[in-house]
Amino acid sequence: MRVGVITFPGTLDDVDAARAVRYAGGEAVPLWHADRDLGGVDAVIVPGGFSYGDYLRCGAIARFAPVMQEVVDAANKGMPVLGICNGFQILCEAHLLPGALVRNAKLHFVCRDQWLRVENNRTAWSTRYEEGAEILVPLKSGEGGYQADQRTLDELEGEGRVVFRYVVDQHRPDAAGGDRNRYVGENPNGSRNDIAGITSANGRVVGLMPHPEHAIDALTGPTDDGLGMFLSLVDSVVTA
Amino acid sequence: MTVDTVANAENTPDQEQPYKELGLKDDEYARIKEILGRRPTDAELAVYSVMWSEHCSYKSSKVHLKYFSDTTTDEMRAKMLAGIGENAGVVDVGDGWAVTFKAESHNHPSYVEPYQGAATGVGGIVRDILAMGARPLAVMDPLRFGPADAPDTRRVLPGIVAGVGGYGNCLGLPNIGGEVVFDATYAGNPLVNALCVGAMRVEDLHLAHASGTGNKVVLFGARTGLDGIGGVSVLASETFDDTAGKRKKLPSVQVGDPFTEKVLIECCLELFAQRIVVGIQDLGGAGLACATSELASAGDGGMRVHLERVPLRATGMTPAEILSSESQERMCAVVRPEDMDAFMAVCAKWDVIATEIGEVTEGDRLVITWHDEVVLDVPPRTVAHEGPVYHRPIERPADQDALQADTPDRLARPARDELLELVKTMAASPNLASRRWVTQQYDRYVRGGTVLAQPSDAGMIRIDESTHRGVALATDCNGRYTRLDPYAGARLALAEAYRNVATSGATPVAVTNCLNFGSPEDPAVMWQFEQAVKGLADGCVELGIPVTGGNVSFYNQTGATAILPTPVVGVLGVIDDVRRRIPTGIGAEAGETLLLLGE
Amino acid sequence: MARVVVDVMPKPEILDPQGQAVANALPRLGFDGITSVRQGKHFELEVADDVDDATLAKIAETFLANPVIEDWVVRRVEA
Amino acid sequence: MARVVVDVMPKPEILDPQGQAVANALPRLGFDGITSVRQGKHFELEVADDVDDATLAKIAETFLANPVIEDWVVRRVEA
Ligand SMILES: Nc1ncnc2c1ncn2[C@@H]1O[C@H](COP(=O)(O)OP(=O)(O)O)[C@@H](O)[C@H]1O
Repeated sequence: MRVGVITFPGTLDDVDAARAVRYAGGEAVPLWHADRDLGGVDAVIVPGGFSYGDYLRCGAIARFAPVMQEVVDAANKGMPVLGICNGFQILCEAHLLPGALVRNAKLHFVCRDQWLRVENNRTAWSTRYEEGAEILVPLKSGEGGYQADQRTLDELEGEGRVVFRYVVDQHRPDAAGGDRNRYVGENPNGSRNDIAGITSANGRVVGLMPHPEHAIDALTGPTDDGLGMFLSLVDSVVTA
Repeated sequence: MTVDTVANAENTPDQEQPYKELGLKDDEYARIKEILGRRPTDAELAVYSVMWSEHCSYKSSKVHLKYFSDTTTDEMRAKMLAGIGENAGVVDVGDGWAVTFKAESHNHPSYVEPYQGAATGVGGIVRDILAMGARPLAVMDPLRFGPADAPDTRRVLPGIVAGVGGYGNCLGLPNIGGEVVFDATYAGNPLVNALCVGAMRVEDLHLAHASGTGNKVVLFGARTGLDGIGGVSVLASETFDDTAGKRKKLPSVQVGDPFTEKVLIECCLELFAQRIVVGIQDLGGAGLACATSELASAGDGGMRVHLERVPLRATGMTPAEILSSESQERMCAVVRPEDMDAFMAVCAKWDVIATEIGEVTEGDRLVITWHDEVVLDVPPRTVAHEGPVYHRPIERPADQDALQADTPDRLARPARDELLELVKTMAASPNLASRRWVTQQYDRYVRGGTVLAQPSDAGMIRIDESTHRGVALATDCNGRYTRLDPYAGARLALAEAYRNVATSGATPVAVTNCLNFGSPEDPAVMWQFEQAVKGLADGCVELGIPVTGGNVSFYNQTGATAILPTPVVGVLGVIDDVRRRIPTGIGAEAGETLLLLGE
Repeated sequence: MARVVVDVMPKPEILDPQGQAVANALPRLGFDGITSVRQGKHFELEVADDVDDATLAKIAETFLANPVIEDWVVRRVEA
Repeated sequence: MARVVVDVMPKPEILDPQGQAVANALPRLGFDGITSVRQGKHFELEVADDVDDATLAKIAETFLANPVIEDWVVRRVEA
């Protein structure tokens, strides 16, 4: 199980993505933005960071890197691809995923531990979770608000292609019927429909703003809830 | 453009020069003339004036800082690989690892342009750590602001926080702690101190020096522009040729480009790994003037620099401007000729502009030419290491006794039924309220090594994934205590940072500082400074850990009012297995026993 | 050499938090009568004379703007 | 109601990392002949008819632009 991890100039979370692959029992293969082939990997991760400084628009310049042409071709043939944060933005810019990510509604960069609900456990990257499960992983981004036109949103919702959703403030009864009044915060960035991550029509390409690769070990992350995504991948390629 | 050459300076000994506008005193200018045996050229004047500034020469603090070295015993020095005088202190933390850390201030630029000032403050300290040969691992940001409800704080605070975050987040350096303190004396003079910590294998330690005749001097990173040329613009007006266009050469604010710095970091680390760097220096405060003179001064030869080769961003820049430009994201390296191809290849891989601008020469002169004409010819030590030294007058402030006599005893004690209200008021006060508005703008997870960050007492970073060895860091300072008693205040800052590191489970091993004070020309401020240095140094002796470096920032005042004396102290600790960290907080399990240690 | 300006604006139906923040702040600063603010990007390019309008449109469409969320306008201006 | 445009640009002598990133990327994308790019902000305001030019200038100067590092231009446009 060889998983390519792309490094663009300005990529930051490539070491973390590679570590997560290793924790899940895979082999991480470094890929460079200027590479013109994927070295025979079974899957690709486009990690977080600030590729090319994100100066024009997040992901706008990275999308044109030579390696991305290969990723688009491979994805179109069914290779699992995961875009995290800046990687999600790049996949949207490259039209592998619909929609776009815009400046957080409150205009500030937000780094916080974020509860997500798993809405779809049938993608290449989410089979290890139960549907409806809630996981806690870091979110850290300044332009994480998912936006798409209504038709696209309806299509995503209709086809069950929202994979992760931010869990927002709610009151719910606890076991004794009381109000547990759990505080988990508001939508962190103004994303439409509280969307945190989506998938392609075939469920092979997934993009999300939060960082599962920072939640693989409770020593350095809030939980190890994120590891499930990488284990799912290893499962999916083994069974495929 | 006519350029003031050495030959020209010899022929026009009586030409008036704007040395006062450049901040030089009469006797300092006289001393430059004496060193050179003639009047300085424009370029020389620019270089001496920036390098002999308080910020670069430590002319008012030097005599006091010596107390740190004088009191450091061999035992305290045992683990220290580099100390005061180098770009940053370095300590051996075991298992073949060395850790380097340093704090620096960027106070005034952050007041003028909060976002960019704070951003470039982070950028500068990170390059200091990089120049030691280390991979930068984390940053911290002790901050001081005017009252939370003051109108200017609304301008300054959000910009500074966004700047610290914007730059650090983009570099991929987790922010593992800092401080946010409000006090009226910081209105009009906020403090932005930035600390960076990095790690390397002991054998990879790089010191800034230029040696080996024939070795090449390479400038790499961003292009040089008119950023922060400050007072040097007064030199431009006379020499600027009208026909080249009438651009007004205003000193401009430095704007950070964190992407360029991130790439520069990776490029440098690859160069270090290939062992093709003989000496390296970051370009900070005084730009090329500082980098070339410091490299040459610390080396065993001279240096020749061809200034017209420097890649520029602005047109019509004079040699003096190029030498004193504070453009960010640049480094200067000394490279053996046979390694030049490999060096350039690494830079090309990372798309980093690299230019051979000179070479190490025999002899002991720093010679800088502009299209083959000599515009600077100086003994580099006189620029970098033998600047003026002042014994400023010191006087205990007249109001100090009254201040100390005014104890809390005169305040009413709250009645029992007022306590709850009091606690609520305190919890909601700006100096005690949650810092989340600030800390959630900082990435604390990037690179997966952060073991402790906010809201912990100390930040902790894993430096070795296989052994779990790590370091912890805390910064502290209470300016109000220090104002009451600078000696005790500095000791208390040290003790607090030491405790914060110790309670995380790490063993404190070394100290850095960022000494923020008012004007050194005020004897009362100099007294505070002297007392604080003594207190900190004596405290270090008692605890048995050395001060490995630091930074002095004077002239922090609004009009005649100095800020509270603010000697920010940073303590570094070592932990051989970060899995044994002690998180902040109590009450993980029912039935825990609460113990109070100490008196 | 020609001078070209490209303005890129969030589409009307897309939330514009930056413009909104400006609009909300203005009355607080004592500026009344501003009923709406939208914030976008402004590019100034120096281009060789042989760069035609179709190329400029392509640069705007594929690169400077993201047509999913943004509209763009290209203008040649006097130097 | 009047339509007002404010363009805010980094001052010429100030580093413009954004414009530079765009300029560096263009040749890689196969677009040649663009010799310089500067990137700034573009604001579109709807303002009441009684808001005069002096007020608009003040809004641009004190709020939309940061005069330490940016220049600005205000234009009234046809609606
Ligand atoms: N400017 C800052 N940058 C990063 N972290 C900060 C900053 N200010 C405060 N923190 C962090 O927030 C937490 C709480 O800070 P503070 O209230 O000052 O703690 P304490 O009073 O215990 O020293 C600490 O972990 C501290 O490191």
